[in-house]
Amino acid sequence: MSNWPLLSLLIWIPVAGAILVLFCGNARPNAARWLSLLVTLIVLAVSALLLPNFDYTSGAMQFGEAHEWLPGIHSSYKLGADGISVALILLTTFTTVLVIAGAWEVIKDKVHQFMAAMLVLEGLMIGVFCAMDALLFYVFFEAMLIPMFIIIGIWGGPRRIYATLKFFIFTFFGAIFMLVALIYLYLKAGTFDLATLWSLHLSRPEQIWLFFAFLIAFAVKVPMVPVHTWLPDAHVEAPTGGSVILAAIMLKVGTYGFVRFSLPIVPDASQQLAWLVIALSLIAIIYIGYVALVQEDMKKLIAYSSIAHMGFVTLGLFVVFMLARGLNDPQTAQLGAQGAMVQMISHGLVSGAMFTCIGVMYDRLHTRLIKDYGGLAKVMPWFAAFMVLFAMANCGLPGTSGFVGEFMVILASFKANPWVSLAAAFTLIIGAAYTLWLIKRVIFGQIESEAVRTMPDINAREAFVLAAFAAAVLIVGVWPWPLTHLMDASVSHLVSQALATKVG
Amino acid sequence: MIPLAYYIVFATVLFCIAVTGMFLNRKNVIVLLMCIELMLLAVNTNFVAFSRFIGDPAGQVFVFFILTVAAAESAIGLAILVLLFRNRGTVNVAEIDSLKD
Amino acid sequence: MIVISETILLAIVLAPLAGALLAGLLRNQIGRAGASTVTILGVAVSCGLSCWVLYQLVWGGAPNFNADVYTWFTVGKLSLHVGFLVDRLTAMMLVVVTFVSLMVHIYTIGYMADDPGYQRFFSYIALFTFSMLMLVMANNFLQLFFGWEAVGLVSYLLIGFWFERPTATFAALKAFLVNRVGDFGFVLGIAAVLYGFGTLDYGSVFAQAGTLDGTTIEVIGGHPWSLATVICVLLFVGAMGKSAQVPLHVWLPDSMEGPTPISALIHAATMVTAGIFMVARMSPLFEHSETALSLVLIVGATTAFFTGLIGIVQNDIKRVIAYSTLSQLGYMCAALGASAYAAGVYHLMTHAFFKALLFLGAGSVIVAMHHEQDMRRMGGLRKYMPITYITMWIGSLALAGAPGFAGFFSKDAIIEAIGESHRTGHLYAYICVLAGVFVTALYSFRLLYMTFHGKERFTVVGHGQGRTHAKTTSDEPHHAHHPGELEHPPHESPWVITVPLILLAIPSVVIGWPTVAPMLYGGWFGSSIHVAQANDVLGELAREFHGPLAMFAQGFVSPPFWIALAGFAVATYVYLFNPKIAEQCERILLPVYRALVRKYWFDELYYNLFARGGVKLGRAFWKGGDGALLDGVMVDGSAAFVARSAQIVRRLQTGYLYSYAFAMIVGLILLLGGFWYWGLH
Amino acid sequence: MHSIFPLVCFWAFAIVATGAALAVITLRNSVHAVLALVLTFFSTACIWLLLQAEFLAIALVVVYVGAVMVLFLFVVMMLDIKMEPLRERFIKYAPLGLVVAAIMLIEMLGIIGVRTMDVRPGPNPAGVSNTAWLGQALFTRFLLPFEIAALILTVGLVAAVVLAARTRTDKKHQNPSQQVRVTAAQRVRLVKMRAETGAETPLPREPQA
Repeated sequence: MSNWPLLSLLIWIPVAGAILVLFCGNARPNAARWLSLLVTLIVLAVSALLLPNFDYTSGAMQFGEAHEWLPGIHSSYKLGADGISVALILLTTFTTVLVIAGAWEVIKDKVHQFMAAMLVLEGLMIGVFCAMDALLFYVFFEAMLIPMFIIIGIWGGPRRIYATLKFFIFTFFGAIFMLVALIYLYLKAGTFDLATLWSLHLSRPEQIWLFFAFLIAFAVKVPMVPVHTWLPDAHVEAPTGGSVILAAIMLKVGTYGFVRFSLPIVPDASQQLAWLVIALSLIAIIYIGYVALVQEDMKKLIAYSSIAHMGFVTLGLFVVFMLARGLNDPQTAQLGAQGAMVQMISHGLVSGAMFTCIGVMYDRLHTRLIKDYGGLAKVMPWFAAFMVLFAMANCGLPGTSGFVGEFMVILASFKANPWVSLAAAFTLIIGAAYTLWLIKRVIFGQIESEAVRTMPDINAREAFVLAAFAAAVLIVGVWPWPLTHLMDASVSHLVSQALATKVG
Repeated sequence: MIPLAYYIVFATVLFCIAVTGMFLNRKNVIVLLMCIELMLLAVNTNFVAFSRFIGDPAGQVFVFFILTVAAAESAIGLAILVLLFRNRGTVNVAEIDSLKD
Repeated sequence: MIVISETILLAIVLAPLAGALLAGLLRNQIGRAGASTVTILGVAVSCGLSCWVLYQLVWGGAPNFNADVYTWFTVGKLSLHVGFLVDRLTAMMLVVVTFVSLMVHIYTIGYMADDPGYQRFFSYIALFTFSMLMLVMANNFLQLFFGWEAVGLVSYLLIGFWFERPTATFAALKAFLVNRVGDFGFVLGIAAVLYGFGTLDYGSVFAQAGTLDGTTIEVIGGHPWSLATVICVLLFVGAMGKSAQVPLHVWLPDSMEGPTPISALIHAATMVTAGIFMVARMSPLFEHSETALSLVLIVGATTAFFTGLIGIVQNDIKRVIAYSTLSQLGYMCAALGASAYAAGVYHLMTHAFFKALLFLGAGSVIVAMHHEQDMRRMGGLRKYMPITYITMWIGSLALAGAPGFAGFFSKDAIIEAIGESHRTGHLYAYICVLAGVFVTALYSFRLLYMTFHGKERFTVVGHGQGRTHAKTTSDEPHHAHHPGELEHPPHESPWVITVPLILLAIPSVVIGWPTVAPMLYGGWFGSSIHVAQANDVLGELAREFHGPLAMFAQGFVSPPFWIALAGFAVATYVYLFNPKIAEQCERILLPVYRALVRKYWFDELYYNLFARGGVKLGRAFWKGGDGALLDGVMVDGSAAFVARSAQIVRRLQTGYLYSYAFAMIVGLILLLGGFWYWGLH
Repeated sequence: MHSIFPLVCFWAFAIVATGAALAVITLRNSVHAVLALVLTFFSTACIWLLLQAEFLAIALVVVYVGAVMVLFLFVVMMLDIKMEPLRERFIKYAPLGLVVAAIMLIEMLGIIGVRTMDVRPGPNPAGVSNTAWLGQALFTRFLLPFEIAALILTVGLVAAVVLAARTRTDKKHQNPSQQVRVTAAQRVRLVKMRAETGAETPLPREPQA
């Protein structure tokens, strides 16, 4: 079993499944639903197989696969996964199952196409997380846009055309810079193989140019301030499933890019410009927190909160440089990086759950405006319980996954600079403010409108989806050890990569 | 033996006549199509001449292909023309500007 | 010798959690009776085991328990655990928490009998018990923070328990956010601990505490600060939030929007004392920072006096007790600041009993008055509810520090300790706490007189007036009635309410006698609390201590007694015999009165500055930053630029075939010209 | 045969071709223009013959003159095109066209014509006819392009048919498979109606939502 090409299976089973689902046609939506659920469950099972075969003591890439792909430009179909990748792949497969289940009756039009797009998207995202060839990474990175573009553009809200265009142009604009950087690296190294690029010697000015190219590409995807404005629009217009995938996984692609490209390939430039990223992250945490406070649309609010939370990921990643090189403290640096990784997983779960909750409300009332709700706790007690739980996770309450990553990053950044830590810890207040104010206005209070009074509580299917999210959020919060254990060696390796100077 | 230059000059003249024809008959699609045929003829003449003088059959093979493609092209072009006339009742290019939007 | 096992400790913690989960998740299956049974059973198990643990520790000679239960996470060489530390301090807290919680659980059966959220309520308070136990049993900062936030969460849920009341949800949000401000400091304090010691385990941190002296940290470039001060001040900010010290006290009075049982349990007896407990627990660190202790002293004394003053002008029975809680918390805090940790914790314990008693008594009154909380519409209740009346008197006497009652021993010790202290600000603190004694007596007896004595300021309307006899639910107070009108005459509460009152009244009277000698002066806490030799004020006092009887006797000649007596006298005169004087005082001291009623304008300030200001700032950021600058100028601006330039270029695109042909020909000519001119190389 | 005869032939055909080409672009009648184009093709084919490209010359006559030009004629005759509006501003653009053409001519001649004055004819392929020479190249070196060309022609053919073919909407015809699959429900629709009552009876209220 350990000889199976698990990673390739993970990528191509969903894609093959998508083709099958398309054959179901528009006339048999139930067949499409069950088939895609089956496919995602198989993929989940296959991804679970990664765990027993994973060597926890090694930070190296495992499950390696390599095939000829484009020999003319020395690019090959090369896959591999370390702890970070495995964690993200598990997040992807887990979330996709819930998205398929969540979209069950919600999507009524062209069900087979929606499901197929979701499955293709799953395969491509897994591909991004295990590509070990820069060009392959780029192909997956860009190809991912297409199904998302379709999902938002076809099943989206009224302003979906504006949103998709903005989404597409932003991300595409960023990706072009990455392509330029990759071509430069190819000319320099003669290959797109990531492992070779990691050990490539680059002068400081070269590194700085490359750093900015990568920064633009990944900052758009994360998204970091000031290139974040596409996210709220995309979220607002996207269907629930699209939002969940977008927030839970696609944003992680950006930070994963930092992990795989910026830190190991241009460590010296990253060291030199870490202050820039840290400053942008802190702006994201505070400024976006205030922006989130005044949103009137629930999805926008959660979208902004996503940006703020992703700020912790970039902060944790780049505070590594202040600690590892500036203070020569790789131990704490590892804490910061690990915090960033945990925050990625946690944010995937929490934001996915929050968007699912909003979807549940939207399906009943067809509005996302906060003012149309109020008093849901009265008519939907179970839903209210879940929503409050996820809200608490969103404001980083200990015992939920949201706390773990933020806590680690705050602890690590205090060592780097107390003021950074202070600014980051401000999220405790502002995060609680915008999340709980939302809860106060939506869940609590008196029922103001007749429409709300007749809202039914969640059905079994929704309960299953939310309970699965809740279980994951609580398990990671109460016992994060399995997660950190999975990534520990890889994070340690990452820190050592960031430590190594390339300027000879 | 006739020098190469003769053929080329002949072809060039033919080509320029075709260009002038495009200007003169800018509204009549049929004449435009015929002008294109003329241009291709000029090009083909060049190919044949060079092939003959260099002694390489590739040029004449190319002419062969051009004839093929040109035949296909004029067939489709005329089909479009017929369709256009049927739908619009005119072949006046001045009235066909939906590409603008 | 019996060793305390991990299993027992886990049982203490998990029994209430199991009860909470059963009552919460299976609420429809097990029903109302089932919910209260399982939670009470859980807490009772927990309480019994806690008593056993205390017994083993104190009399059974069992050693302290300190071990990790499981590893929370490991990063490189740093690993954080979840584990228990049980020494005498913890054991005392365990007993107090579980006992009060048990009483409150039983009381709730009566108080919430008609509430539709019955199961939910039991689930919450059992969950609270679990969180509080996690907090006090923690053996590291991580778990402490977990418990810290978890009790905050349950407090939030319980304050907003009647979520349909706008005031309740507002108060819940306010409580959570103000607590979050404290947690903000607390989490930074934890980060500073990690920075200083490289570990979050109590044992290792306290063992290394000696290294703090002379260690500095440059927070602002060029100004080295003592690391101990930074750590302690940051941690104390957390305590200020949780224990409602000025200026983070604003949430506690509002938290009275919650049902009364939780006011007793959370906002009087246990959760709000978590800050006090934490500082006492951290005494090995605080002892290294004079600055931080001075801050604690001054903040505590300020809270003790000034919030007590507000209590005098309140008319809501629960709010009076809430301000009294604030004031008492100030006493505890001031004791900590004077390095008299044992006194602070001792007062914590006695206060837990008599304050829970007072709140539950007030709840009993409120139930009897059909959820009327305004004391101006009470009076003369003593003949209707004698048990409540007597127990309330006991509680008030204990609160006011009448010699012999529980509060006397602890409060006198605090005042004397502060008087004995030489820390910066001790004089101010001493004056504050002494004046506080007067204030305490004044508002305590005012409450008693206005509620139980004097004329009845309500009328009994009775049935026959055509009003439908709606089933009373705590959920919807009787708005249908005119204020001060009752359907039935008030009557004594059922046994589930009075029994806890009686059970709490007993320790309020007697708990001081056996405990004062060992706990205050006997070094009972052992290694749990560390006091530097130079700061040991309680040690000084111990030399003058000759047993509780002597202290009792001496109590009659000490200044606090006379001050309290003065307060009693004034209250008796003004509120019992001559209520007009109170109104005259209000007129004469109008500015002061207004400041007190307005609570020194803290709420207005915070609301305008932080809440409204935050929303305004957010809106400015959103519209100005994201909307205008980023989307307007950068995103849509660049799009508009492209569109405008495209407008110009598109004139070339006529859509006519010949235009394109012409363009091609022109291009061809240019190309040819280029070839001709530059050659074909 | 170093005679003057080929040169005379060249000049003759070149002049005829050029004249016919000029006629193509100037004649008002489309049918005449097409006929002039045919003449141009004929003359050019003769010039190709002078270049000893017999196969292509014949192919040009057969394929172009025989097929494509006939197609043109068909179309021109089939479509009743009024030429008058299409000829407007004929004169207006003539100068521009002439100027452009002249510039182009000068440029082209400048680039190619002058340089090739002294190019000598290459060696004739010995003992192989032009057709065999061409065929050999076509079926060996250029086999794949040849096949592709065949494909292109087929696609062109199909495309032309698809484009020009007209689906008649006014034609009525039966679909047997649909007729067989018909069900009873599709044949008769039972409609429930309220019995007619007197005019005074008010309409029943819609149930309040």
